[in-house]
Amino acid sequence: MAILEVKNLKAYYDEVQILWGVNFKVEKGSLTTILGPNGAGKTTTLKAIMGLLDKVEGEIIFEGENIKNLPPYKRVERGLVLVPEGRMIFPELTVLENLEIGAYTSKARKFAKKNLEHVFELFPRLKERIHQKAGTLSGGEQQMLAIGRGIMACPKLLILDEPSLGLAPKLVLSIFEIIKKLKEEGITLLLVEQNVHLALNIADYGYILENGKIVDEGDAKKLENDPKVLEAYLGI
Amino acid sequence: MENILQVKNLSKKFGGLIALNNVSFEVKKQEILGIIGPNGAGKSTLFKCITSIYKPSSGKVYFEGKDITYLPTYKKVKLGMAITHQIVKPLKELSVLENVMVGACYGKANLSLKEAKEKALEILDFLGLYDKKDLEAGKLNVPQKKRLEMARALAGKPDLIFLDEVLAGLNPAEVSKMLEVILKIREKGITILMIEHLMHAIMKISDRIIVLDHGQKIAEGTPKEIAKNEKVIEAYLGDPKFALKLVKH
Amino acid sequence: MSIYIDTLINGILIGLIYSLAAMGLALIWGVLKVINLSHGAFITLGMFFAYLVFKYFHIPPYISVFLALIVGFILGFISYFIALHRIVSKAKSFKEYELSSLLSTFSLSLIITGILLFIFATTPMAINLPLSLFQTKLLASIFSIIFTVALGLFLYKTYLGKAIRAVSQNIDAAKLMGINTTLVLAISFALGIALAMGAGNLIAMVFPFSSLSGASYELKSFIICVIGGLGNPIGTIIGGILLGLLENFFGLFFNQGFVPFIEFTILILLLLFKPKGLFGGSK
Amino acid sequence: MKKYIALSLSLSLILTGCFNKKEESKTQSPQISKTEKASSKDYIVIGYTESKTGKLATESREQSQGLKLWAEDVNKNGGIYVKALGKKLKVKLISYDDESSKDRVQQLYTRLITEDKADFLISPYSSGLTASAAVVSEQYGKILIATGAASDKIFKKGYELVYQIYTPASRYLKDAIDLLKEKYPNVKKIAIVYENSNFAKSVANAAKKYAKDNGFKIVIFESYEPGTSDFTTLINKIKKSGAQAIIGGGHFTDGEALAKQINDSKLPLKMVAILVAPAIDKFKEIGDAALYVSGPSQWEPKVNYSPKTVSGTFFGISSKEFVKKYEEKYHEKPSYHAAGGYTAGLVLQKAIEDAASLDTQKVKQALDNMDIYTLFGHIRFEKAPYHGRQEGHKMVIVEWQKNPSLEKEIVYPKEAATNNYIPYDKKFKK
Amino acid sequence: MKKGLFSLLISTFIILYFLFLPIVKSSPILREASFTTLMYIGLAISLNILMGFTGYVSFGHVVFFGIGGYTTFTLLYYYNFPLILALLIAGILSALIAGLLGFVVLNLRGAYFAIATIGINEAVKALVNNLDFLGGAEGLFFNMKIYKAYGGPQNALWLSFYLIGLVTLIALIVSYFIKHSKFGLGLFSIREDEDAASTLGVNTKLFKTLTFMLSAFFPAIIGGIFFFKNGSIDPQSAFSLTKSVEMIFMVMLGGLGTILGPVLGAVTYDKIKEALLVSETFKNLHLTISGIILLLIVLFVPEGIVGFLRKKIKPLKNILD
Repeated sequence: MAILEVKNLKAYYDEVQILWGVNFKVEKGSLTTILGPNGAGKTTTLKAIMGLLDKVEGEIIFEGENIKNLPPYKRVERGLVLVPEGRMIFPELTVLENLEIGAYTSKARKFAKKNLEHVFELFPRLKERIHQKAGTLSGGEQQMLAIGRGIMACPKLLILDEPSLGLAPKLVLSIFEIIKKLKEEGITLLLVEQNVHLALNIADYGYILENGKIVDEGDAKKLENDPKVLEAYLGI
Repeated sequence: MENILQVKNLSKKFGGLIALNNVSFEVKKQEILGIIGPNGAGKSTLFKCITSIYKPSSGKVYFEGKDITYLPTYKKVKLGMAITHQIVKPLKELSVLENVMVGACYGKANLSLKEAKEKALEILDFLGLYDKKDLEAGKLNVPQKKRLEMARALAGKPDLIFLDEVLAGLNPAEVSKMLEVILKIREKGITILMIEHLMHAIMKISDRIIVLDHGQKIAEGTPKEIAKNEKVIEAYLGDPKFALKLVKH
Repeated sequence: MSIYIDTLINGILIGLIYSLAAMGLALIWGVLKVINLSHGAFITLGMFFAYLVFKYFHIPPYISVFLALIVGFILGFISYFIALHRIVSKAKSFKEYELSSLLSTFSLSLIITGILLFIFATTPMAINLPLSLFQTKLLASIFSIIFTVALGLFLYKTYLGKAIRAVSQNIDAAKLMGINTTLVLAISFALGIALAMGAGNLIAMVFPFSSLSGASYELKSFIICVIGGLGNPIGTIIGGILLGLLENFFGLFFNQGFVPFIEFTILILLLLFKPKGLFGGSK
Repeated sequence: MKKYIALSLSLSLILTGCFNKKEESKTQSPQISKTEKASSKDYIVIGYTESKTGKLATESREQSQGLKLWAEDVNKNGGIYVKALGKKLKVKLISYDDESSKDRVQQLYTRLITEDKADFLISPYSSGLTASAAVVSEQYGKILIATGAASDKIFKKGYELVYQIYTPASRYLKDAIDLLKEKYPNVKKIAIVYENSNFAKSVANAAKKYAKDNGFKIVIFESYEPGTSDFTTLINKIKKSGAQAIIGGGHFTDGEALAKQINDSKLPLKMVAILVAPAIDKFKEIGDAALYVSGPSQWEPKVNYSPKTVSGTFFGISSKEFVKKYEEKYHEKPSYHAAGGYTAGLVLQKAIEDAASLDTQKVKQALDNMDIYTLFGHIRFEKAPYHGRQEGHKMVIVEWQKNPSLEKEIVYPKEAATNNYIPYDKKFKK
Repeated sequence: MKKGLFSLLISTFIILYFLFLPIVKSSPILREASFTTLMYIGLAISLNILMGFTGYVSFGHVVFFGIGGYTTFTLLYYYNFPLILALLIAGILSALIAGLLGFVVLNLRGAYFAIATIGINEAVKALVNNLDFLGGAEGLFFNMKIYKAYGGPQNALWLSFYLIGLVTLIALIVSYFIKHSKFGLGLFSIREDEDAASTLGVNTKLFKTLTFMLSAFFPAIIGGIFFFKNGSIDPQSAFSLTKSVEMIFMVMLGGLGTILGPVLGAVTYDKIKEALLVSETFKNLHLTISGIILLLIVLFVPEGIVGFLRKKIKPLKNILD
């Protein structure tokens, strides 16, 4: 069963159209990935799903209900959670406060304590820096915090936007290990990545987005060997 | 061939973070030099330090043999540098024509308003934006905005032009069109320094490529040399071995 | 010697009263990035509120302050949706947002001041309690500390408070955390106005006032915000005390007439060299 | 470019020309219309501006209320008898809001003169606004009765037609110093603290000079900014200086705060004489802090000016009657601003009656020769060098005393006194 | 027609209308009313040069009005300078002060710049308040004798009126030429994006400072004329923050950065205010009503009258400026 289904999604910045009818699904319990070159509209797609754009057309069906007209906070309350590109942590809040804010919705607050333990289990580094201001963390730690904050929200679907962006290869590896772990724990994930090999390696299913349209989709294994992927992503 | 630009041991620190670490390279006249590297590698910072948008922490920049490290940006532009932005910065409420006229008026060309208008129209024609000349710049779409950035930079009759991801967000057809433009610009005797993610494009067009990672230059050479470089594959393309490790884990 | 101690004590007390006045401005500036030019008008409104409640119900200001906070909160909440909500959601750029919000809050101040002038003209008012001036100052200062502590606890210990801080740092990220940012912004503005009215309410018991009294507190509040930064209530307290001490000691040694000149010169210099406050990093 | 400017220039000339033609008949030469009007005149139009908004609103309103009461009184009696016209003319007041700002004062006074055809003018409240208005009234040859304006400087300007009702600032605190010298020959050290505003500064400067000339030592001479509400530092300074008397102040709010804080300091002072605040009734709201605070006043409800109490010609109602009428109409005690407003009207009325005409020059003559007593006291104007400055009117010194409840008594000059002066520090001696 | 010329034409016409109407009718009441209107137009045009062309919003611009007023007044009062010379000196001095201040303050952006300009105004006001040489809080008063040199007060008032008309007209023409010059193009690029402008070769700092100086020049002369005409000056009326905000209001009302905007804005504002002040129903609440009008403009027509007309009436789009 699909937890999220996006149908004919069109989105605009001011009057410029960015998405031209995007269709995709995320199955419950799966890890789905959306790949594509810079400027293909990946982040725009995610913003549209989260309700951060003014002008959006089409259907966004989450757990069987069209949520297109809900304000962002209501979407989060329903369990749709995005770990945004560039991490967007709250630099002046401490690590702990960032995590607490992650559990802002009333439902998440109930599980805050349990989730906090879980986050510290996943990222022991964060526990060491619990009272440090988030702005003083290194890039990798900030990414961990951003993901941790997402987990705090009790997500039914956790969306990760470019989690490896700007990270050293070693850190990229550990971030992907965490993602894999989350998947094994049964969290449904939607991953947007530049790093094709890594993404397809851990994903179940993938979509290729180019110029605001889905140009290809399929099993992750199949896509990895698909010349179309290389063309879209590397332009080879 | 003669150097137009020389960068020596350029470093930039933001607080404790080292964004650029001792980067040195040279650019020859009329060459196309590509700069690649993963996001956050320091490519844009490098551009910004060379053009004085950021003040470098240490190091020197020479333009046509002169030390210009600490000249303010506008003076560098007047000397013959032209800059485009990764995140396009159109002067939103001015018309496309006026945008380009700013470049012509205040670049190296230093034209009068009337001359600038002629020059701007010529360049808009060259870049295929002529029919949009009276539109407010903010209303252009992304590829058009990118071309506007180029047009503004060119209008000042520069000797050296910095292109920061001008191909990003363009579709393959647009990319090849833009590549043609870039080559034509070079034919005019202009040196080009470009940051780019699109591998096939930069491979095709560059004379030489520099690879940055974590603020350091990790490789320099012809496109062919770069494509084979292990370090580059690991840092930039994503190491296939890593992926394998994950699966076996 | 005792003169210096007197001056020190008075400087601190006056400083605390100034920070009381500045708290609301700092909160709104910090969270909404709006320099609330109606701040002074709301302080004045608080003063008249205290006056009327005292006159007709004989409730002294140190009690009616709680009423003033409630009324201020309601007025602030309404004002947000009248004067700011449209700007927050429609502004195309931060620049436009800044300018429009300055003007819209200024028009709020015109509206309020106009009504106050219509009713009370500039008749001087005072609330005369059976307390000495020192006692009323002390009382107001205590409230200043209570407000600071309460505001600090609220901002740092409650979910809503943390949400307010989160919104002030990154509004898009806050939306992604499931925070109803419109509500949080409205609450922040309302809180700021509530604090302004509360401050006015308390100041009215210390000093006489008229329909135009708020303006000078507004200007002092700017200076305090620039000294103390916008980060947290402690900065405001310190900023206020520094200003109070400066005024008092400067006045002791030099001609008092020059105090405002010194204050505004400091404001400009701080803006130029330490725009994030004395204790913030450099620019 | 030049072409366009020339074009628009000529265009606008033509257009203004067109408008002009249509209304030409209205703008006849002034002499003709004057005589025409004179025969058909039903009203004497008196124009003034009131600060309905802005920082002067309260005082200005009181002044205007006094003036309105006068107009009502006059009209009840059928108006002012103008002999030249052989009939009584009613008075018509026209006023606009000047917002307590100079911006529009001249515009509004010009409007009063040229459009509303005011025959005479009353000043706005405050010296600053009066000075602006006077430039206009003077050039149109209109008489301006200045009330609520105590500045001396206005009268240095060489005006011919401006007449001041108030005792000028230079004499404001003179009586207080005289009183001090008379009663306490040992007191030598005076502190003068004043609001850094137009009015208070001129009073303080004059007081400083007068006190020095009378052998006092000014140990503190310092200003504070308008809007100051905390005087602790100043009082500490005074404490240090060993001053035996404080004189100063500015407007009501700061004066009230100053009085309160001097009271808190328990300084052994012989006199605390403050401008404005003690003269206003609200001052008693500060309770015991008001006790034995004194101050100069232009006029007091308690003064007893009536045909019986003065030696010269008395004109108009007695001060007692005025207080009664004012209280009936406005349900508050009249302040000296209100009495000043009423008196401005009276003075004008008297001058018109004496001149037996509405002609400016004749009325001016009458004003120049005027030497009368009114509910406000003595009124006489200087001839030169400060033409029009008030020289007849005397201030009174009031002091808040307890008998048994807090009450304002007149303590100086003797002729007007209702009680004896009590030194300020008596309140601290049990 | 060349872009903007139409607007210049209308603006010139409006100014000349207010200038010539009282002259032709030799009506003092019209002259007084027009004086205020022309003064507001001049102030709005000057502020627009800074605020409209570079995007820097000065909340304390009245400081230059006051500086000009005091300079003129002092030169006439103490040294008997001829008026025109005194006015020119006032303009130049004010521009120089603006140059010095601008050099540092223009590094601040947005609201911080706004606050700093308020600070400057208040600091100068506080300083003048304490300078006995300038009359301190009491201010200075002319003797009527000073007017004698200009043919008595009546003629002096007419002279002030001609001068204000002339200055306003010059300010208009200067602002037009700036807007349509290379310099102006540079300014507009600063307004749109200061960083982008400097990467296109615009010496942003110099341009901003020069503009600040220019926008301080005219208010100083206007201030000089205004206080000459009033015959007295004091810090409260010379450095009134309210007037500062009124200036912003007029520019916003008319249309930021346009040629016609400040003129229309000033006239509209002045006429609305005049009507409110003398209206029986509204005169007591005119402050509140202006507040409501300002709020409605900011919320619903932030582009001002000119912007609104351009948007709603297609044929005007390209000729109105």
